[in-house]
Amino acid sequence: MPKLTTQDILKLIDGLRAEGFEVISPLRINGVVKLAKLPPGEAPLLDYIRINNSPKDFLLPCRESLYKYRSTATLTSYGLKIRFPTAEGPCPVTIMPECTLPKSKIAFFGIHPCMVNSIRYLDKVMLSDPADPYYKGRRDGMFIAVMECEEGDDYCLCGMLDSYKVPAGYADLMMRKRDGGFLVRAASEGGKGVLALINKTQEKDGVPELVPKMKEKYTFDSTDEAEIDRRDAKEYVELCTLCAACTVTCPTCYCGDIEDEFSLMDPANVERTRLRMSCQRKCYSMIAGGTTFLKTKDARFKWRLKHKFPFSERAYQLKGCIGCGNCIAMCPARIDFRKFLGRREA
Amino acid sequence: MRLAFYSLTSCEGCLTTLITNLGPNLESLWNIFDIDYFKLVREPVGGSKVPKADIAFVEGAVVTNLDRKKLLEIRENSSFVVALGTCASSGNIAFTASRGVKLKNKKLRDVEIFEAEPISSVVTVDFELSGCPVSAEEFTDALLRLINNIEPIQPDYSVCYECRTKGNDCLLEKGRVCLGPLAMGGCGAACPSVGSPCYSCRGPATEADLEAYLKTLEKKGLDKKRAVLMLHMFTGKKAKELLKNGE
Amino acid sequence: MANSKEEVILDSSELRFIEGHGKLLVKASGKDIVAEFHNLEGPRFLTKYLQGKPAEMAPLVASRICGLCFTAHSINSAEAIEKALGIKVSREVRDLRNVLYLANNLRSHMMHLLYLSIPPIKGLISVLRLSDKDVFKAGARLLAKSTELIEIWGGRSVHVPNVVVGGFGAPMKGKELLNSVNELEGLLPDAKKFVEYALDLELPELERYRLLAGLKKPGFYPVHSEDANMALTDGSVLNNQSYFDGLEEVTKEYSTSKHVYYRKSEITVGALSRIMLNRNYLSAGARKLAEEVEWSMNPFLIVKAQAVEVVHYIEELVKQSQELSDVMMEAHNPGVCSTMDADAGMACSFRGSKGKGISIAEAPRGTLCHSCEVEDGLIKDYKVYTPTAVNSKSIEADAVEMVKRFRPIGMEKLKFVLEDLVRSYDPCLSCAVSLDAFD
Amino acid sequence: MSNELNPYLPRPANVTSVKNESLDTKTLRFRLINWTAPFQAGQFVQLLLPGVGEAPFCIASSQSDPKHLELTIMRRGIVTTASQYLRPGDAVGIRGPLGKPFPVSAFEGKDVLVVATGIGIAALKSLILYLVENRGKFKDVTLLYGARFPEDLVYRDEIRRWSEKIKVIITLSKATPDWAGLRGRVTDHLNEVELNPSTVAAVCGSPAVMTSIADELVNKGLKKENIYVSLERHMKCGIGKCARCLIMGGLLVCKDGPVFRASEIDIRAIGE
Ligand SMILES: Cc1cc2nc3c(=O)[nH]c(=O)nc-3n(C[C@H](O)[C@H](O)[C@H](O)COP(=O)(O)OP(=O)(O)OC[C@H]3O[C@@H](n4cnc5c(N)ncnc54)[C@H](O)[C@@H]3O)c2cc1C
Ligand code: SF4
Ligand code: SF4
Ligand code: SF4
Repeated sequence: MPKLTTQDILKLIDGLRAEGFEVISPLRINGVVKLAKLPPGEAPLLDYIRINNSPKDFLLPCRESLYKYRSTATLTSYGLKIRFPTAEGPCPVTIMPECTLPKSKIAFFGIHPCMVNSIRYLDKVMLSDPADPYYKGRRDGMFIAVMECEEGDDYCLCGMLDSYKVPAGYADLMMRKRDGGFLVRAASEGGKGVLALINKTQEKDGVPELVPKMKEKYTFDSTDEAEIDRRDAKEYVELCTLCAACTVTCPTCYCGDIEDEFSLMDPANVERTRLRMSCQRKCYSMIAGGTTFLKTKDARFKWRLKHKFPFSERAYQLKGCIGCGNCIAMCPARIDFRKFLGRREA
Repeated sequence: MRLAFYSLTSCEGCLTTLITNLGPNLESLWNIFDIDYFKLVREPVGGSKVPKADIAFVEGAVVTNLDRKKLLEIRENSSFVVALGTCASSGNIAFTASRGVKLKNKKLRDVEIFEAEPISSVVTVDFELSGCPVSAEEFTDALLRLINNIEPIQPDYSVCYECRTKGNDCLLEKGRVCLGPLAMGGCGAACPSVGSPCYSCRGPATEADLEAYLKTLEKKGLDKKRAVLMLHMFTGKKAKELLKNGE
Repeated sequence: MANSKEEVILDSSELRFIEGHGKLLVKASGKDIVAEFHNLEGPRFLTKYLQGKPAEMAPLVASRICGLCFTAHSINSAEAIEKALGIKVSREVRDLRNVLYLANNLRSHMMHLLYLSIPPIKGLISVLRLSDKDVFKAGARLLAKSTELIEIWGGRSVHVPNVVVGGFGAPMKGKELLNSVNELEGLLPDAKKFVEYALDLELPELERYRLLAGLKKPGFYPVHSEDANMALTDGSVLNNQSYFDGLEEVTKEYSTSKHVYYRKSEITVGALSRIMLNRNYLSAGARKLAEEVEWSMNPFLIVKAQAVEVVHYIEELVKQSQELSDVMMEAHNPGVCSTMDADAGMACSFRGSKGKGISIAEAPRGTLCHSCEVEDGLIKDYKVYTPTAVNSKSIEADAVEMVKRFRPIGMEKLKFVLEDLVRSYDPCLSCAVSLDAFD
Repeated sequence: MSNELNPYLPRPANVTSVKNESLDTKTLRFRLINWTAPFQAGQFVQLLLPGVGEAPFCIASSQSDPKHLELTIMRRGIVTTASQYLRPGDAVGIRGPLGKPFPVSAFEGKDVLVVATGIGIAALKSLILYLVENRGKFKDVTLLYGARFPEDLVYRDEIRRWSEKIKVIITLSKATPDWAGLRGRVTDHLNEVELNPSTVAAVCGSPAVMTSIADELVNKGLKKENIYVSLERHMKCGIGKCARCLIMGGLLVCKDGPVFRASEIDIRAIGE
């Protein structure tokens, strides 16, 4: 495996940019490690354990406009009125939504295998029939340079979910640390092409699998729906404040909301916007009339786990949890679902 | 549609926020609505200082006899009253600060002062927009919904939700007391995003769980008393209610 | 006290276009004319609230004193606390604060000129009725820009959370800020247009001698700088401490704010005083504009002084930001921006410390003093002397003078001119309220 | 941009007629402009009111006419309130048909029981119409319809017409003294229907009521896989991307439902 110098990395990135990729990589911004657009000339941060956000922020943004349309809002002498009730007779306008689908080429540079698995999960959800065209527009033609992970922190659990394994077709470059530098190998044709830019050829040696060390080991007895329902979560969620940090930072939480947004400047133009939602929020399960299906903290906690495990396994034959541990690390109360689902090993 | 914007005892930061943040939209506000009174921007000509309005936005807490009188007049002349900002919706710092203050004299020649109250203690309030100051976006959204007979929505998420969405590091982890988990979101986590803890200036979140929050602080070895102190600062009357339910 | 012979000859009822609620009453008793400037705004108990609270809460609470010049209050308050605790902030922090102060003053002036003082001088009920739409647009753009600066810097457009004891909460967004400042430079033509409009206003003549006061520092047009002295127009220059010690408050039974005297007599602070004292140190463009005006001790000229300062603030902002661009760009080094270790609980680091601190700066409306006493990390005493309280006496004296001179034109007409007079001082009644007025 | 490529885009439709069903419920008829919606009984659409928002409604008309749709809407929130003010000619947007229908071919040759409470009957109307139109294919067909007050009863004219072909039982839980018909809840009157182990039931109503009906039917010997329920959840995208309508078992009401067999889901889950 060829070794990379910082110079090489910058060259690789320039090569990607030249091919029209928007390079996104881990960076330290104001002391916080997160994925962000890499400014030209700057080197990505490759030696890190945890990032505060995840690829979903770029594939499924917090707020995105689905389409715009002209509403029946009109300015009348009485002020502005969206035409319900229609006092002025029938509304003549037909709805003609206008939308432009995003088209971007994203290159994730230096994300860990768990995050790669999160992209695979989002793919399963968003590209299953009917495919989400907005997601697809961003996702198509993506380039992924994986930074393999040697050791997790207290909250990582990819070791027990096997999500340190990069699924086939989800990596173009594979990088790992070695002697203070980085080794790199191409994992796809695209990857080979980029590696050729720095004149480093692929040696044909077998690469041993790198299994990240877990600081804490747990075994899950069962993640069946019935089992989750049977267990008492009260003691685990006692400290939960329903702040929803767990779902916000989870790389696979994709629940959404869609709303009409108006502007005062031009109230007749409405923008239909997709926003993020969280099962920890009250309005997630509220239906008209105020009936809320997930009323209590433990119901919402269990719901999150059920969505991650049994529900996802049933719908997509894939676990929704990729073992990054963000939901534990980012929770102010450190609510640890590993303890609820399994037993800690000595 | 007639709008009016009033100010009681306050810093007038909420109206200023609307004026500066709406920017050029302020003019379109004028083109769309009849605004007979807008403190700082448009003064009424002659006649009453409290013109008839369909929606009245009231900023500020009720502290003086003059506030009280004005507020009653506003209620009488407006079909829909919206509390604008934390002063109006919970009494703000003045609520807590004015309690237990011993003054020799509470009455000057024209002005008499009382313990500060949110406007809902004096009149019926139809909707509350929280925040110190209010968010101009939320105001616009609420206004557009109101005039279409749609009930405006209060955010049902906490400040943490937005803080984490922005990818910030949590201040609690750094050993600082932050009210984010308890506070109603909608401000875009302005304070934690610049490293200052949240003081819950928008009041408690819909499902604020004080007990769990205090236990979290305990687990982290953080000062609970300080959290209660912080909670009292902006949230005024609402903090009082929250603490009462929590205990 | 109420005299049976006293007769109210003018009652402005609620003053229009003014921050807070107040009124002006002019009475005649015999030959004497007396004016009363009433503050009718209620107290919000902010300084009282601070007593016994952790020191680092001060900037946050002080900010709520005013919704127009909140940045000034936050910075003054942070500085007063720092002095009380013996915290030395870095040079960079001081410089950056000075620049932020410039932005604050610019914003406040624009708000006051555009929305509050110019429309009524023109006899309008709102700036939106201004016949010269370009002037309004130019002004609105400037106001929006200055607000944007404060927002990028302070973390929010009103009540900035980024100003904290010890420096700044989070490192600057250097690039964004510099871009914004550069755009501000592009607005200079707008500013000139607006300022010229303001300088063309026809204003009444009302010269009356009194002492003017403001910060003075050779070679500078000081706004916020720790080592500037106070100067009076009689030539005396004193250090901050002795100016502060010379301040004394007087309670009036008609006003919720107290009147502040300096050594038992009236002084005037504000834009006009600054121009009179430091005109030579204005930036080039502003100095040129200033030369066109015949300056005198006419309070109506405060409006023009503010207009000149608008140009000065813009030019200074651009200049100082460029000088500081290295500091601003160093976003990755939080140490530059705060002497506090942000990661350590601040309250703890103040334990055991005690002391007194005073901070004096040129806020938009004039010299603003915050003073505090801290013991064991908790605030023991907190006092704020606002420019409006200092100017109250002058406002009353000017009103009397005005009525004396112009009574023949009729009280109905005079009423509007008197309102303009009060507004010239750019009084902020919310700031000026003092709970002590009730003691 | 065509709707085949972007399932989020609504297609245009006009209101052609409005019928008052009860105080807070109206049936709106829509004409689809230059498109058709071939649907099957039980499916739903997303109705977009311009400038107000979108909400899901079951199609309440016969599947034999894919150019027109009828929706029966009860006033409950933002969209439903605004929809009360629609008038003929008004423009709306429609996405659909969405969801899985009732597998009517599996009903053939069997006794069919349709149980509806309240506005739930709107979700079952297309099924009832199908049963009535194809009456010969089924054995006994019964509609058991419960409401609270007499004013709440909808589809009065239709029910009169249907009752010529199928058996209709109506019961009111809060009947006024002048009400001549049955009183009590639907569960109280299940006895009046002849049930056998092969009877197929279709149920829709408020969550808690549906649970008790399904329970009761199972007690009476019906097979769980022969009981169909139509569920309601907070729904946004309608195509399985927002996970708002996720229910127990990991099923999505929009894609896997709204019609479910009681054997697919936990009956108690209906009401939770
Ligand atoms: C498959 C299906 C078929 C249906 N068929 C019919 C039918 O045929 N006829 C019929 O009458 N109804 C039917 N419904 C129910 C109908 O969809 C609801 O009544 C409708 O969605 C209500 O919409 P609304 O905009 O009026 O209510 P909303 O105003 O959206 O209210 C919904 C609830 O959610 C809350 N809420 C909404 N948005 C927010 C937010 N952003 N934040 C916080 N809380 C929020 C509200 O408080 C309220 O409690 C069906 C539902 C489904 C799922
Ligand atoms: S559930 Fe928790 S550990 Fe699993 S992917 Fe989400 S954030 Fe990571
Ligand atoms: S809520 Fe805050 S910003 Fe608004 S008026 Fe009150 S103190 Fe000022
Ligand atoms: S810093 Fe405050 S608001 Fe942000 S996540 Fe932590 S507790 Fe929540």
